[in-house]
Amino acid sequence: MDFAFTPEQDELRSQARSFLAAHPEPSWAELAGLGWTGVSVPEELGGAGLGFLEEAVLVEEMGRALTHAPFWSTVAVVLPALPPELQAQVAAGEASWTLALGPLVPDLDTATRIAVVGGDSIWELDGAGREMLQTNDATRPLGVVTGGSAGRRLAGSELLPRMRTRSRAALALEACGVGARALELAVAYAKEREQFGRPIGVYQAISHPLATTYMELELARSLALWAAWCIAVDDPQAGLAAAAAKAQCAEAAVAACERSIQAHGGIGFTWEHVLHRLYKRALWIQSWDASGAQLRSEVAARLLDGEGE
Amino acid sequence: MDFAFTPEQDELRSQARSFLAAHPEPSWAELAGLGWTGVSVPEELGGAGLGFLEEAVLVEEMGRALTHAPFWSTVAVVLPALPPELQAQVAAGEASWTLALGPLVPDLDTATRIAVVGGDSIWELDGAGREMLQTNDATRPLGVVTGGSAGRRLAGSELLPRMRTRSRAALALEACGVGARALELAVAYAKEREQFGRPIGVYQAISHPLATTYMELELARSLALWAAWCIAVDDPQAGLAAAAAKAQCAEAAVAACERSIQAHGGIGFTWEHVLHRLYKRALWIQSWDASGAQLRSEVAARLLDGEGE
Amino acid sequence: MDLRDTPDEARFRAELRDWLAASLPDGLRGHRGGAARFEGEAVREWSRALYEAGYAGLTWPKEYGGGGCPYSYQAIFLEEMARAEAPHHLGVIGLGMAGPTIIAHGSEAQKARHLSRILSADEIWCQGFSEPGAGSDLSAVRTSARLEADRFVVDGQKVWSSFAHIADWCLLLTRSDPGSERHAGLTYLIVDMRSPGVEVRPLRQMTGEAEFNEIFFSAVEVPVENVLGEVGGGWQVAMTTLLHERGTLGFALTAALEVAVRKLIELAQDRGATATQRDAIAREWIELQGLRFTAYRSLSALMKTGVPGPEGSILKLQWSEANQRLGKLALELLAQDAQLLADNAPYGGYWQHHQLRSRGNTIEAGTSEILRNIVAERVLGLPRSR
Amino acid sequence: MDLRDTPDEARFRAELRDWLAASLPDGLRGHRGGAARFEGEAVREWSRALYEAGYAGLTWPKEYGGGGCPYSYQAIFLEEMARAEAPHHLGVIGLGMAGPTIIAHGSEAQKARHLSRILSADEIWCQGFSEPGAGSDLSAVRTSARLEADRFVVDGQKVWSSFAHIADWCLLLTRSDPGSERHAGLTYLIVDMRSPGVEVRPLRQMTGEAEFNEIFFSAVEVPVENVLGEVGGGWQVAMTTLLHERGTLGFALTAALEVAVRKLIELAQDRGATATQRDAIAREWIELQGLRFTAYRSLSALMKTGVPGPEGSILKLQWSEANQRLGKLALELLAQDAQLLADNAPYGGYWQHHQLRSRGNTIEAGTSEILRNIVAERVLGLPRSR
Repeated sequence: MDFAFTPEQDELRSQARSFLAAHPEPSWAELAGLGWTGVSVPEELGGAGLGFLEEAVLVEEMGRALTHAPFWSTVAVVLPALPPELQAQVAAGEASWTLALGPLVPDLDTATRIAVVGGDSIWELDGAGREMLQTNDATRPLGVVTGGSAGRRLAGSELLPRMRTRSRAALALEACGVGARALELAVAYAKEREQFGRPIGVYQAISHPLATTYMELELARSLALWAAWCIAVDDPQAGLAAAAAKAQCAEAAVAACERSIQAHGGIGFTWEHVLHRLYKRALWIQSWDASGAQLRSEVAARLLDGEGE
Repeated sequence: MDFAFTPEQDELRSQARSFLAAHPEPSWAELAGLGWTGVSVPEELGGAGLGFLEEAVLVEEMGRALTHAPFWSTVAVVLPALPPELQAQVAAGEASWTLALGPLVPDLDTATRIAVVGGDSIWELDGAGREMLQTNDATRPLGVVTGGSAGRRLAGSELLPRMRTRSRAALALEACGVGARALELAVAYAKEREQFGRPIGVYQAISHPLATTYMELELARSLALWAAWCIAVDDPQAGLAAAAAKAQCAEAAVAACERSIQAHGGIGFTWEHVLHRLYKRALWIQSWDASGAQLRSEVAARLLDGEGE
Repeated sequence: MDLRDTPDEARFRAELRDWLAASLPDGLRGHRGGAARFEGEAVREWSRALYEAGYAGLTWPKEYGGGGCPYSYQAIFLEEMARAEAPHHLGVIGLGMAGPTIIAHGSEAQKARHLSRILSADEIWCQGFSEPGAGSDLSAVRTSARLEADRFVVDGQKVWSSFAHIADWCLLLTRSDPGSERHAGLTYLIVDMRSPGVEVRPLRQMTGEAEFNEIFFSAVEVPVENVLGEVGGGWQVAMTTLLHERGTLGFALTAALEVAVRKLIELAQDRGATATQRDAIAREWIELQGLRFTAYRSLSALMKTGVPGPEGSILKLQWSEANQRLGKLALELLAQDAQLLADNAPYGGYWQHHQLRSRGNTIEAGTSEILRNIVAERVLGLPRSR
Repeated sequence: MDLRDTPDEARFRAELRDWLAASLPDGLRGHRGGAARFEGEAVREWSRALYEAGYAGLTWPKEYGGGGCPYSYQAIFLEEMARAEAPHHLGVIGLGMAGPTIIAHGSEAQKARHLSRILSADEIWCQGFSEPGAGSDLSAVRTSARLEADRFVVDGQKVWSSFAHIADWCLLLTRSDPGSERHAGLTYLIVDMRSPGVEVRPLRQMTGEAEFNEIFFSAVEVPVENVLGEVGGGWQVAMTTLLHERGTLGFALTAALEVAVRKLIELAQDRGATATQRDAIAREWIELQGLRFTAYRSLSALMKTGVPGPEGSILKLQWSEANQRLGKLALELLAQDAQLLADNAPYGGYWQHHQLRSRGNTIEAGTSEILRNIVAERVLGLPRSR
């Protein structure tokens, strides 16, 4: 029983945190240069041959930094569906991907290539037009694709549940990063801002909701790390864990941002402050794929009706 | 637009409050002597010829006092189904009633007569055995009836929805009384009890939940009074209002008791303190007839599907 | 107790409803609020129309051009305006705060100069209360007013001032005694927003709109006759202003919430709702009725005793949280479409705007933390919190 | 990171599971907790059986008769005990608090006298911390210990002491310096509960049971060799006790919650659940997994660094609220049957007892208010609240 990151994983996290703080919109080549796009790609394909726990570290940090790049859609979602030579292109920084599953497609502004599902397969979509939409979270915009035709067959569609599990776990981890940063901002502000002659953090009306936020985020993070570990070792509970984690982490991150905005007062409600961008990412994560209620309904079906076991 | 009690109604309330504080288990004859059992019975039948607003005042006060008497079951539930001469008996304190709708029957220890539903009518149940059960709220025990046969026909069963509406509104009002008393106890304790050298009411961890409780109870009470007024003037919204009020008031009263127990610390958790009895009554009200969720599902059907309009 | 309109009230309501149906331009109907409520000549014309029909200052005394009506008329007015989704009179601050404060504390000259122009929307007002260092703590005001001969010279900064960018006048709380602390030494000034040294900068919110402003004062000269109330007595006068803000506010809030709940029900009917969403919608409808009838109870106390009932103190706080829950519920119903803005968004982006804007509701006009303190201390009588 | 048992841990778990299946008497299985856990010779025999099988004091050093195992073994032990619904060793206070405090601060004579008897359940302990005037504020202790020659004379009253009515010894916090205040001048005493002048009165709770007691001390004589730690250093020693209480507490709580969630799922399967109830059940199951894996994270930190991770500080608080929600959810599923007690009640009244008992969870062993202060101050580093 060991639920702690290795020193190498901790080192990767601290490298990621400092790089991303300085580069909110890194180029794909830069991310490849750091070895991140190929972190789980086998060494013989130019990757680092590591696994989902290292990807987990990176997506959590990208959530915290609100990184604007197609990392989640490429690495967490599409990568397992790619044949070896296309995985090598990702590791080399020559290609990034997004998956067009419904009418709204994420990361369409930055991903170089598009995967689609048709029949029993996942295909590359060739020659499609792209139209970006005005959406709430500017750091992960949505668009629509028009036209195009199925190109190369990438994989069988039996991979989709695994891709969905990875996607959900990664979004849960991103949400942990978002929430943790919102909480840190609130704590720092509560120590510094004075009202009625004292820092506002002395008032339990401020400090207790922040304590609650800490507790919710830690609980949520435990779920996200559980899901990440299940994926890393191919544990049969991975799908359930990822659904549980996505439900809980998204809601915890939304609540963390809301409490942080409240603790900041008016300043937290302004466009200039980073909080609204964190909040919009948290809302994005919550609304993507399945809401907390939908995920809980999947979980309830397993618990009460024995479905999916 | 006038949403205030009359001076006479206020006077009735203050009379009720002082009498009930001194008499937690009043005899039916005592209640009749005060004119309460016949408050809405026509004057020619020996009653006061008043209406549901006066009954509302009394049941709210009985909730606050945890009065152990079949007032709710007789006056709020069964009374409208009684023929004139039986109403006169209630006003005179010669009879009290309960309605056996399901296996568990309330007030079976104190009500002298039992009404049942059969076919298209409401009947008096004659010659039934009564067995009291060990239940959570000692001030409103439940029992089961055994045997017996339909005696006198009291009314047609088309009266049942009206009886249910009155029952729900009265329980909502009782819940307001219960919740208000739990809050008062917590406020008094928070002013007096010291920890860390100060009365605990100075700590927002104590004072803010009590402020929230006040707000929830006031909102709930507005709903209960709305329902009471609708019943008093036979407004078509009475059923909807009573469902809404029962849902909200029961939950507000349960929460008020829980926050009051928490504010009291260990002492609020003891058998000797009155709080657990208030709490058990609040839980009784919440579980009787329909839960908050069931009532909200009725409300949603009206709002979204246009049912029951 | 009778929750129905009196015959007079019913007549007033019916006339108002007819008038709104006939007079409200289509372009202004279904107004979503936010920054749009300040802008365009149409809103100013609409304000003038309200004035000419006698609907501005309904509860102001007749001698000052008001309607001299009981508070219930104002409640009916707010309900019907909201139901018609009509924009408010542009002079919200003037009608609700500046006017009543001038009526209570102003000189005859001030009354003559301002009151009728407030009603007719010829004067738009803003208020200068909050400062960057004094948000919830109004008594920490540092904007200074230095008396020089027949004028005060004002320096400082105010923040969170709505309407300031279009205002003619500002109701400004200043510290006139530099050695004073907290509630003492404050003076309330009427400041011409066109005075040299006044600069207004819009504050963009998370919605992307700018509804509030910062106001910078550098050596702004204000004639002494523009003192409202007594020099050094600004705190007491400011309390009048805030009391008036909270008087019938509950009705305006509840009426607006009613519209939003109606739209939420339509949304759920259009898109379908799960059982848990239906439960949440019913909960919000019930909460709305609770707020509405609590506002009625508070109003009944106000009309009988001249003082709003303690129930009124809870309306803003409960409303703000209800409004926030409503917005989140709507986004949940919209699912991934909740991400869309502007033209692509369902219902023209009404809910996306509503949800983000609602996060300000628990901060503006008294944070929920401060309002809970007030309920705990003034209503429940608990000792002052630390 | 590897959430699976190591081969050694897996072996330990398998052996324990087999032993429990073979050794736990049927009458003790499915124990619902509450006052029943103190009573009857069967629980004492069961405690002795745990001791004889080597499961008492798993993490205590071998030199004192413990198992010398890593903390993960204790976690596994708590999980498996809960899964088997086996009652705890009767010496909960001795094993978890008194023993570790004596190991850390006791004299050789104290170690020799008490430690092995705690393990074998020959000595039952209680603690005397809270007082009627000092609930959350332990430093307000007023029970006095006056030194007279070779003994302390103790007068005062303690409250909320579980096991006191069957205890042989009490771990008692006293004020030995009558002029002292707050954390100074406190002394920790080991008191023989059979001393003249000790009186125990059970405190009946809202469940109808008496799990806690008041203890009255009048002129109780305690030999000076029964001082634990230094005279006047009682506060520091008491902090050791509380730290130990919170060490692996999270595992015990989570394991018990797991059993309750399983029963809740069975209840929902038996009686049916609406969509909103299914949502709530899934939420509780997810919350349970969050608590469980948070306990694992905290344990991993403890095993690597010797100090429990900060995550551990949240377990008791989150567990207590989860346990309360669970009880209410079960009563909702039971509908009107929730009113029934004792023989008439479904599942033998398990849920009725659980729900009422759970209201104490946010009060006992540190109120939620105090625990939030601790998280805010010690984990987040916010200034001390007032």
